[in-house]
Amino acid sequence: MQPVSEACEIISNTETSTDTWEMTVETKKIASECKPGQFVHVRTGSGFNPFLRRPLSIGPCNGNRLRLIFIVRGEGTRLLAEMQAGEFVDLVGPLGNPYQLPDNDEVAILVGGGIGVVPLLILSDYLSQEKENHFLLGVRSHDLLPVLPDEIELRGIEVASDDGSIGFKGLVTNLLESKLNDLRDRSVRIYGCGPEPMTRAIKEICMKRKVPAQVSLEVPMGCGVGACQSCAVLREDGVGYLLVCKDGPVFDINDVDLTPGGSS
Amino acid sequence: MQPVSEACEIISNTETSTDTWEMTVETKKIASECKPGQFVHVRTGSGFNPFLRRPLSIGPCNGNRLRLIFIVRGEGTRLLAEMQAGEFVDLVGPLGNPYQLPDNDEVAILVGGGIGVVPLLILSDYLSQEKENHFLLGVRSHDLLPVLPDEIELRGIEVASDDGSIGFKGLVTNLLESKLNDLRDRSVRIYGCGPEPMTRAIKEICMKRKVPAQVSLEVPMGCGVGACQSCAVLREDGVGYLLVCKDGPVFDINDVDLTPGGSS
Amino acid sequence: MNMSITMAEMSFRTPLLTGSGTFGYGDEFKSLVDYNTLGGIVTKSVSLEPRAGNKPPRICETSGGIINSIGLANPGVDSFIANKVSLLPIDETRVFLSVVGNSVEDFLAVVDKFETIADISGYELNVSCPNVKRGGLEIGGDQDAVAAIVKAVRAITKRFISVKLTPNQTSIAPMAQAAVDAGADALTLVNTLIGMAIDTEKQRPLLGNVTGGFSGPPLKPVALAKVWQAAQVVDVPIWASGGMVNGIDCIEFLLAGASGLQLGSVLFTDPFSPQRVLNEMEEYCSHHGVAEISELVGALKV
Amino acid sequence: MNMSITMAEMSFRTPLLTGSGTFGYGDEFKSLVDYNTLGGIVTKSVSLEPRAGNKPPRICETSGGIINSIGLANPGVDSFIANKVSLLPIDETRVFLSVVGNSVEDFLAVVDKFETIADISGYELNVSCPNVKRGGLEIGGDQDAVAAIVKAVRAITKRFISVKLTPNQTSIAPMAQAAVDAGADALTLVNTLIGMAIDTEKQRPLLGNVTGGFSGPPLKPVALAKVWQAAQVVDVPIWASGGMVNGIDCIEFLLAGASGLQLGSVLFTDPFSPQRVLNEMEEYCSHHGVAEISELVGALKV
Ligand SMILES: Cc1cc2nc3c(=O)[nH]c(=O)nc-3n(C[C@H](O)[C@H](O)[C@H](O)COP(=O)(O)OP(=O)(O)OC[C@H]3O[C@@H](n4cnc5c(N)ncnc54)[C@H](O)[C@@H]3O)c2cc1C
Ligand SMILES: Cc1cc2nc3c(=O)[nH]c(=O)nc-3n(C[C@H](O)[C@H](O)[C@H](O)COP(=O)(O)OP(=O)(O)OC[C@H]3O[C@@H](n4cnc5c(N)ncnc54)[C@H](O)[C@@H]3O)c2cc1C
Ligand SMILES: Cc1cc2nc3c(=O)[nH]c(=O)nc-3n(C[C@H](O)[C@H](O)[C@H](O)COP(=O)(O)O)c2cc1C
Ligand SMILES: Cc1cc2nc3c(=O)[nH]c(=O)nc-3n(C[C@H](O)[C@H](O)[C@H](O)COP(=O)(O)O)c2cc1C
Ligand code: FES
Ligand code: FES
Repeated sequence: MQPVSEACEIISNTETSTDTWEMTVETKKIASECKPGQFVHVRTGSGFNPFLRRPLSIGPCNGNRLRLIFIVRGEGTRLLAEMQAGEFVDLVGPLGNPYQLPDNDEVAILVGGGIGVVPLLILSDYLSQEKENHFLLGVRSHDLLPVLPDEIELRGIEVASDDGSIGFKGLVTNLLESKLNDLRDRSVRIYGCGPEPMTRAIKEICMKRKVPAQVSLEVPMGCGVGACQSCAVLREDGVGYLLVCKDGPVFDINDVDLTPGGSS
Repeated sequence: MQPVSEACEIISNTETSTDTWEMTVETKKIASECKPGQFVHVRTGSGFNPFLRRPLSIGPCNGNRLRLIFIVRGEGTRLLAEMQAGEFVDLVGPLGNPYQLPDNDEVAILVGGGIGVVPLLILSDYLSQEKENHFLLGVRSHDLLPVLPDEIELRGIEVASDDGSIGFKGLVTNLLESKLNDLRDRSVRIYGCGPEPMTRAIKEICMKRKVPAQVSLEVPMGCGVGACQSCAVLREDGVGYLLVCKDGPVFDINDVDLTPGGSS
Repeated sequence: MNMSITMAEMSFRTPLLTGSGTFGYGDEFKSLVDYNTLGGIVTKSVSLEPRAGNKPPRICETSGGIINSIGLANPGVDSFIANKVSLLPIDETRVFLSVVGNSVEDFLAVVDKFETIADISGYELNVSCPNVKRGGLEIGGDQDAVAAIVKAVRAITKRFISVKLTPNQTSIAPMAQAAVDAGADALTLVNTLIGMAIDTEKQRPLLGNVTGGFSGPPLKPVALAKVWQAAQVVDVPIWASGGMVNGIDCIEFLLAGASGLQLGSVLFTDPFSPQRVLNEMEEYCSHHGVAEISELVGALKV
Repeated sequence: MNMSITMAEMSFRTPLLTGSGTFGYGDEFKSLVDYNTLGGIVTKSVSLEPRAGNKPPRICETSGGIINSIGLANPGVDSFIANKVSLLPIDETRVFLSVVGNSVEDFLAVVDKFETIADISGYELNVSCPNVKRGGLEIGGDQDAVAAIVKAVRAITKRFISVKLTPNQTSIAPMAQAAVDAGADALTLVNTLIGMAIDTEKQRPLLGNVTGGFSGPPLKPVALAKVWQAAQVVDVPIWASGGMVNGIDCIEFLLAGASGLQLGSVLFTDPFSPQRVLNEMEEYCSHHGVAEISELVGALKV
């Protein structure tokens, strides 16, 4: 679907844990026509300060409703958090390329780091009926869960936490390695989204084990539609850049240079 | 008194007629030490957009309380109108030179145009006990009164309106001329504050009749304390400029060039 | 109300254009923008050789505007002709090719390749990009260099030429005069200011390239001054560029002497802005009894 | 935490200074500002002859900042010496006299008259004011003119000289180098951008002088780029000027290479800003384990 610009009514907007907000909006077309891994470009108000939109992954959709989950980092997300049910928020989307679904015989492993879980939530909705899939999530501690504990449970998400306050004590990539060991005899495909160090660790694991993986990347954006060249990420082969908004945000992990300074 | 910077609690802030607001604030020193004709430089919020403070005349004071009356014109006054009782507003003041009170035998005539009435309200408080004074006010129509009808009555203000919807139909300077005729045998002193055309008309009348007058002027300001030279108004003698914030805002009407382009 | 405007014998449906680099090659926004609201578009700058662009991050926010350090990333003229020309919205609106280069020869080569192929309305010569080390900015401050480029391009094309100047110079008037004397049909004023922003937590610049081009609302007063100053000395139409986000901003530029109005960064925030801005301008005109938008050009009372 | 800083063998209680023209001659703000928070003040620019200044209005707001067209209104050096010198807060803080002129002779005459009388710490040579027609801006873009002024003044004073440059130029590095080669002890970067704003209701410029100097937050990214660029080529201390309103802004300028930080327009909005900004800088230092503010100068990681 070609992207559209929609003023969407906010159905609810609540803080689910410190500085993490869930906003449900009513769209005309975006929710029903988007695919897992795509994103929306969100205007933070009707003015021009801050100037740019904020890219946010499309979370779980239900009919015309779409869920955004975001962390308040700076001024733009602060303004988004202040918006109330009944007000309107302006979205441009759906934007970017979705995750490619696994082939018939493949087992999907979803690996989220913190707020990076969002596109994996909608991906898991697509997969759960039909495909064997395992959903891993790394967080710093139990009070920084990006989604409510109920949803973690419902979706059967296996959690790792840095401090052991929830689930496995350690990194989500440790969980990933044991999962890969368990599934040694199966073809697997990894779907990742999270902070750069996590994505880099996944890449190392995938290279070592020759497992295919797609990861979603985050870089600052201007237009969001491939017109301005702001969102460049270095190609793995070094010959130039790819655009996160148009060629991504989901990339084959082997196509992009994830060394620090490559993507940011 | 040297100007101070005070964060003042807002006691009340209400719209008394369309786009005209009265804000009463609790000061530490400004209200008790200011004089009629002085002004405060008001910060419109805690941010920097809009960037500058807004100069507002000091209105009637009661102990430590000070009344501001302002019309919402642009962004700064719009923000002031949004402030609520219990919040704090940042004032620098008292600034500028006050009206000189009349000599013993003089009758004071106060001539206000629209919102220009504000400094005359506090002046009339100073005069009413001791001095014969007449208070004239010009407005466009009865629904654009800068103060509530009760206060008009209480203070015995004689009103002229362009459309005759309240008081005399015509200009306040017509009222002034008949008042001057009535007081033909007395020495009078005029105290004016209002839009430029009114001030110019007063000047003509004063020159013709050789009556002394002081008027308060409005020009855009930067610092408000005489440091930046932003608030220049052309001297009557043409040799340079006077500063409204430091040499004014009250001037002897003969000292300033009021032809358009002189003061603005 | 007549919103059309004529410049150098070319008529434009509206005074609105898109600024180079903010609207790609015209196809990226096609589901979001109504071309009927535009008098034309200016493409992302195209150079002779492909350019990968600068090290990321390439965009950041600061002081109410944005800074970009794209570095003129573009596929180069040959690849552009092979892959992009067919996407240009030539049937929908006027298209102007923005051309950038390090030398007179670069500009000539790109224009030469374009002369015969596509039905574009003209060229905008970008002699003012702050994001490339060679060419770009140094050229932008050098009257002789600018004049040489314009004169050379003028000699090989009859098409409309606008020359896009930098605000990063002491006085715009002599540069404007030089560009017009060399044969420019119009001037585009202005490109971005050189700016920089720092992340004090990381103690690093927010841009990979350290400095970049500052655009958006904070650029407006600077652009307005340059448009007005240039309009005092040259007679050719001026295309304004710099910080416009609404109809009133656009009216300011018309009054100062611009005939064309390039929406740039605002397209990122509000891709619907051409339609909105046009409505806001029409509203202004009806409030002020303006029958033809062209009446406003240079109508400032000073 | 040690907030003092040493420049050209002179020690400053804090890196904070006031920008010329925004703090008068130092007495106007005396009941509002705590001089202990300031390393020094720079006076309103003083010229040889008195200047009445430009036609009002002289200040307006736009795009998050302000534009002024004061036109260097000042009583002239003789009247200044007779009436104002005694008001300078020389016992409270360091005082730098800002000097402006149309020619080398003008600058020399003012400095010469000052050499013997007041216990000031030095001069800031304003070769960059956009609000005067002769001198000022034209000088500001001309390396030879700037060098000649600095060289001449250097020859008649041993006092500290900072040279204040305009951001309205293509490339700051050669100008910075020229000023230092001519004997400047420091550079002040930057003066205002040339800007303009229009009242579309009246279809008139908001300033009597049409254009003016644009300052405040929108100037910050431009000033930051100039400070950083100059710091790459010269070794003298840099005084930053442009859009600082809080401690984090100031830290940005230190990281970019400034040692002195001039608060300007912010004094109008918040005369308490020197105290507040100093607190905010101290907070930053304690969060980042910075023991001496001077550690931050030029510490940007690129
Ligand atoms: C494709 C994509 C999907 C994303 N999905 C989510 C999501 O579902 N939930 C979520 O919380 N965050 C998500 N992010 C990150 C989110 O865009 C940033 O956290 C957000 O833009 C920060 O804005 P701010 O106003 O809080 O921060 P500020 O620091 O004020 O932002 C300043 C500028 O930097 C940009 N920026 C800052 N941090 C980032 C970042 N990490 N990535 C990209 N741009 C950044 C902003 O967009 C803005 O332009 C996504 C990013 C991308 C690119
Ligand atoms: C000494 C003095 C006393 C005043 N007393 C009062 C009063 O008691 N009540 C009242 O309603 N108004 C008064 N004014 C006018 C008041 O300052 C302006 O109406 C107000 O600044 C407009 O701000 P804004 O945000 O509404 O308008 P904007 O148009 O957003 O203002 C933009 C800029 O222009 C300046 N400005 C705009 N109009 C004026 C003006 N008429 N005079 C001076 N500066 C202006 C603003 O201060 C600001 O810097 C007084 C002005 C002066 C100089
Ligand atoms: C991301 C981005 C890329 C740009 N690329 C170009 C370019 O390739 N060529 C050019 O002449 N101008 C380029 N510009 C400058 C714009 O065309 C415009 O002149 C400038 O941004 C000022 O206008 P604005 O404030 O409305 O954006 C670019 C601007 C931005 C923000
Ligand atoms: C009202 C006003 C008057 C100024 N007068 C002078 C001056 O006389 N000499 C000078 O060198 N700079 C002058 N400046 C420039 C400031 O010193 C400062 O360099 C500029 O405003 C940028 O800093 P800011 O954004 O912090 O204000 C003036 C600025 C303003 C706002
Ligand atoms: S954000 Fe504009 S090209 Fe990706
Ligand atoms: S407002 Fe600064 S001198 Fe009057």
